[in-house]
Amino acid sequence: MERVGVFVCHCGSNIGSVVDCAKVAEELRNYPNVVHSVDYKYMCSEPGQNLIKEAVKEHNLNRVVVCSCSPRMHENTFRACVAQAGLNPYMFEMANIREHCSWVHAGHNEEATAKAIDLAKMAVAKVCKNKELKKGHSPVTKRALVVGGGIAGIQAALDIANNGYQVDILERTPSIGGKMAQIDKTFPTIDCSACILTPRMVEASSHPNIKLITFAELEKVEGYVGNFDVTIRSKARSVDMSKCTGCGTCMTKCPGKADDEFNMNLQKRPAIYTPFPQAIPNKPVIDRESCLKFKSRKDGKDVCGICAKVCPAGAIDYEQEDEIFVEHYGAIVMATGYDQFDHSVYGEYGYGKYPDVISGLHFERLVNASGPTMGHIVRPSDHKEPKTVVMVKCVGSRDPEHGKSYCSRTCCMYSAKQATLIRDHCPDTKVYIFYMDVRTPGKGYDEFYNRTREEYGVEYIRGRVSKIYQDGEQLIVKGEDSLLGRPVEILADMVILADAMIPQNDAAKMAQIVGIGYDNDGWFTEAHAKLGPVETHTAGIFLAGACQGPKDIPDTVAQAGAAAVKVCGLLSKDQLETDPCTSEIDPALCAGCGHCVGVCPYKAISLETIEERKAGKTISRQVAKVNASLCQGCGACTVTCRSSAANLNHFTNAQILAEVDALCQTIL
Amino acid sequence: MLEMQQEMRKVAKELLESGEATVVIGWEKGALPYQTSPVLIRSAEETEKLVWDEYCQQNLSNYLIDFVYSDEKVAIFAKGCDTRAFNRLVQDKRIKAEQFTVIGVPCPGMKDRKQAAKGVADVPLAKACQECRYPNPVYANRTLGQPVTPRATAPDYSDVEAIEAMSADEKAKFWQEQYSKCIRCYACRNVCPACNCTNCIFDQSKSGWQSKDINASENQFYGITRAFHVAGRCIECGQCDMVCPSDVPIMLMNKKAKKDLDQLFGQYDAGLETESLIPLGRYDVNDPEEFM
Amino acid sequence: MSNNPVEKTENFEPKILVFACNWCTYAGADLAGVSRLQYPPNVRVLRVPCSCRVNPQFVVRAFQRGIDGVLVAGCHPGDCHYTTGNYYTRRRFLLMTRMLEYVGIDSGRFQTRWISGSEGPKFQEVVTEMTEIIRQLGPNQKLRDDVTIEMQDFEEEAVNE
Amino acid sequence: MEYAYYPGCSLDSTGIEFNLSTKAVAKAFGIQLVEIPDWNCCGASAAHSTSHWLGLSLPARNLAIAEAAGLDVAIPCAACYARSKRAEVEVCKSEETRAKIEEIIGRPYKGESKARALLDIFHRDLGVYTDKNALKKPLAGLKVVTYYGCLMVRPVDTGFDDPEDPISLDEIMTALGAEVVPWGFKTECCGASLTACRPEVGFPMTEKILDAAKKSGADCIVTACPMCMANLDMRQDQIGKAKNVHYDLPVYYFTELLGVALNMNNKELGIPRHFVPAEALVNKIGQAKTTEGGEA
Repeated sequence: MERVGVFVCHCGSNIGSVVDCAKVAEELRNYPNVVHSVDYKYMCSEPGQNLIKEAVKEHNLNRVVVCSCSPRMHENTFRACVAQAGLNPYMFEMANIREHCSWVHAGHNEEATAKAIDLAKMAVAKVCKNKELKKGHSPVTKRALVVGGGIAGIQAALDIANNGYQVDILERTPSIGGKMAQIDKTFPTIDCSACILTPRMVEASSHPNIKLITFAELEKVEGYVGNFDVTIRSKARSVDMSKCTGCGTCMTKCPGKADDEFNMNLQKRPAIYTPFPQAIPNKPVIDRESCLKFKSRKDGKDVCGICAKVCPAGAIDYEQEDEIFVEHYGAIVMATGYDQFDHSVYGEYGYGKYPDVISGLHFERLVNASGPTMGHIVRPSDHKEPKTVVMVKCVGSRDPEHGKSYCSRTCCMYSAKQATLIRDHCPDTKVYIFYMDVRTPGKGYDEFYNRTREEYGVEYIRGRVSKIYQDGEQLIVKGEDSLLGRPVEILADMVILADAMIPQNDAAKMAQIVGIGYDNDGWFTEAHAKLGPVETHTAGIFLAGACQGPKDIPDTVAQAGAAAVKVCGLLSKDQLETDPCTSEIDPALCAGCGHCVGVCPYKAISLETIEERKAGKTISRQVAKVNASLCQGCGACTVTCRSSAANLNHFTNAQILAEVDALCQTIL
Repeated sequence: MLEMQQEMRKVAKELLESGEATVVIGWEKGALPYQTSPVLIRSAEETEKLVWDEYCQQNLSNYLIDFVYSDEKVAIFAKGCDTRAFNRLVQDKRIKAEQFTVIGVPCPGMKDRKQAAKGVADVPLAKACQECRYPNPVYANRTLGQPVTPRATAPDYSDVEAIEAMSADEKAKFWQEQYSKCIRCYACRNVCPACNCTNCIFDQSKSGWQSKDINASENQFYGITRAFHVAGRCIECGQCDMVCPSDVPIMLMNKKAKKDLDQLFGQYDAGLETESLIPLGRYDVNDPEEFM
Repeated sequence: MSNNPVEKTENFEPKILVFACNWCTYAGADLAGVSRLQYPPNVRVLRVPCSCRVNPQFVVRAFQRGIDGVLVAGCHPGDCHYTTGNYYTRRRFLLMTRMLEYVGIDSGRFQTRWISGSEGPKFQEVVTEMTEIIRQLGPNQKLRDDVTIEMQDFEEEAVNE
Repeated sequence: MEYAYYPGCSLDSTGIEFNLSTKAVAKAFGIQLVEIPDWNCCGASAAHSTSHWLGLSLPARNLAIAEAAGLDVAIPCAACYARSKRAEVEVCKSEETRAKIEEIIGRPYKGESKARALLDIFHRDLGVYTDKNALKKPLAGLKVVTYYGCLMVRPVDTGFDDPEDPISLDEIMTALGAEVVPWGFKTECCGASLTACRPEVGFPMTEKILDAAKKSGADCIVTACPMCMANLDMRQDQIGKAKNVHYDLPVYYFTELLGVALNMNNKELGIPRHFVPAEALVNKIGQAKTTEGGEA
């Protein structure tokens, strides 16, 4: 028998000045199943809560409704109170008669009171259908996975490992290092990127708690916070890692040629290669697309094989195949980084067809001492030193028409850095920078920008470039100086476009694999823009670095550290509490059609086989089953289920129907 | 048709004699000329009962559900719509395709037995058959005869559009009138290959979804709910219309759902295959946006 | 009964049910409250975890029981707390809105809208506008279990209780 | 194929060659051009800078007359096209605009009659490049730079080709057998009327285009705009003399070269009327290389 107690809060005058609380209490007193109904000044105060506890005892209440503020405010307060009174905390409902009533209907006291009564009745109708629910527990696998081996991933892994937890770094290319390894110098200190990165790479590779899984892809993520089962595809390297000594003989002898991605295709690399000399692991892979042997095999032949012949360790293994394995983790850090915008969508910049119009990352390789030009700044077309360089900022950034609406945050600084590098390397070269705004919020950033202009004599022109076209060997850059209000035309030898930072092209797919959100641009969505910047909406999955949005190295490293702390906090627990407001499927009603499996965003539903007696026989059939640890309680399955076998605890069909009916009863 | 009937009998006989099947599901002649009913044939002699005439409209695939836990080897004759129903049941995991032998029969279209019962002289094809775009089996282990030309190439929504053109009040009156006739016998549900739940919510008396009251409002709750449940899953066989004793135009609801789903999310003809997700079981981030 | 207990009256005030998702629209309605944004007292909010929890059958049920309008509101697509819930909501109610209009529910009585947790003003605007639309339409007569719409040739057969 | 024809003011005056050649080739290709009766000024340059509504209503009236006849409008002049297309786009965009314009012009215009650039019609509707057999005299050996000017393909919502790197004229020229020389000035501004009212601003603009064309190594410039033609052709001598350069760059309307490829009479096409002598270059075509070009 339901015995409901109703407690109407005045919230001082917040509710009481508009809603006639005494009348609400009185009306509810006569409502079915209500055995006790009172109003009080402040229900959330200690005396208010005591009122509930005493009433539960005195009136033998088994359900409680509090009409006060938003449940988003005080639901937990009153649940705790009800629990202290000896009831299950879920035998409680709240009617929001403040935010949804008194505050928004000032001066309409009569209507607001009628509405408060409706809301209270709905809460009573619902609470009568409430069931006792208990929080569950799930164990924690004390090991983390970091997806992506750039600076974000390396830093997060080191921080987790240094706290004593096992962590794996999953990297899709043959080496860790990421974009930072491609960069020449870092702003604003102009220290060598590789010099500060490589020690961290070495530390990660030699750390006893860190395992590197390179040249591997994330295939599937199943499970839930504390218990992820991750399927990994380790791509065939065609080199036996246990035998290879990394001597590099194979690379020098290989006759195959391919575009060198690490050097932005500015030169060729062999088909058996490490991406760069300091690669970790420093053992090569065969790029089967450009390997003569593998290419010839497609035509039914089998040629070359030089690398195997020259390898002193016998490490070359042409027959190696992709390996798929499943690992278990308690937490996952996504650190998949960014990609560079392709400026070839811009007609005014020549649709990418002029060889001397290059991107910022191209320039990093051009100016790098270990790059294709040995650090000599030359034009890609004729390898001559440029005498005039024009840089264009916001290429693809802040341009919803052709690119992205957001600011890529790093371009102002890296353009300034590149300008100073040009002036350092080629003191006679003139550098112009076209900009929309100069954004330099960061420690030492604005000072750096000022030095770029004042000490390095880089000329900043505020305005957009309207056209770049080839004029003989040179490029004509036309634009507007919007401060002087006149057109500008510069005869340049080379143009560097500060291309925007964009998500990896498969970011959306990756987000779907791990089950996290992504925004319209493809950046992974954090749980809260301010208060949950490294968390995602999926418990146990965290974000580090530019996969969440454009970021420079200092911010990336800071965020990686933050993500690592969250991971350590999670891994330090032996058990996790789970919310009981999850979906449940009644196997007796379930027909096993499996449509709910597809709509569940958490992969919490699976089909399992049960045995049943039917017509004198034991038969086995499939029914859907919810893993309560995975289910987050959205309810998508409940609507998909035609036979109502799926129901959501605390928001059951019966509860919602009771609320609807209670509301409508007062019509007429 | 007689030729096909001979062929069907021959095939059934072979299957039973070879032991490839222990039961064959087909059609037999009923008491009246326009009555043809489903039949289970278990012996070679009985195969003479099998008929193939212009009243074989009943969709046989639903009978397979009864054999899921049986040891019998079942073969079934299937028109285009029966095979779509078969796929429907496979997709809903109610049956496993490999358990059954499906013998496809291209269908020239079946006559409207309700018209025939009224004594109409020149009995037209059933409405669903007139509008049929898939008269040939879309799945079969073997198919008899030659494929026929579909009687329609695109769905005919003129009847739906006629309703859509009405005012809100006219629509409400029309449907209230129609559903006031409904006696909630659930024949439409029972015959429907898409209504294949083991426990229908309308049989769950304690579910709270619906009272036992029979009135226009409750009947419409049933009608709308059923249309929503089969939306994107209906294989357009028109059996519901054919079995309704009160002549409620049930397909008119189902066709509306299909028209809108196709228009909103791209054309999807249910039961052509078993791999894709149903329209309401998937989404596209670029779906039409009307709710901003 | 075959007479109509509900007639259009001068001072008709509709009752509108709002299904609000916990994470966005409910928070948006809370924000409207905190900001003291005034709107007509005709709406009643029913909290659900996600708009995808709203079974279209709930909507039909509300109309059966005599509600004058129903609003289903949730996070903007892409912002769903559960990542994908509102994409299903969108599909379901794109269809259901059309189905309801097809059976005679006046256009505007049933609506779906995206209202985020920061859109207190939008909540105010949407419910105010909806209340106004439904005031104009008058009391809902369609699908109701206590009303039979008058019909010319049909009085005899009306089966109502 | 039938279109309403809107010649605009320049095709009866400075751009008479465009008019002659357009009519000649249209006839040859079986395109019927029906001149809009009682057409009025499109309002280019002046109207829209003084009154928004005048700027839209003037061309809308022409379109409205064509709409009554159920025809789309073929417009050779780039400026006339840009103004007319603007009117059409605005009318289609807003019911309010449409109502107001209809009130001003005193006749209905629903935006159904479309403003079409003649270049677009020849490129898209006719598909000349597919019918090689129609060419009696392919332009083999002729090196051209294509010059669209600033108005034909801009802004994006009225343009019919890529606003930065248009290709329609290139494709027509390639189809005629000419060699299209790449350059960066396809859509640069020629200075338009500034050459007349502010020569110190306008002349350098035309000069740059001529310099670039000369530098590219092309024999001639092909255009589709009478304003551009006027500047590039009429001012060429003056600009050259000022710096002691003899450009010798004939400028052709694409319709003239179409006519040449069809082996029409120069006079019929208006080619002798150019300021920069233009006959010699086209007369050379086909003399030495006919066979080669014919096979291509």
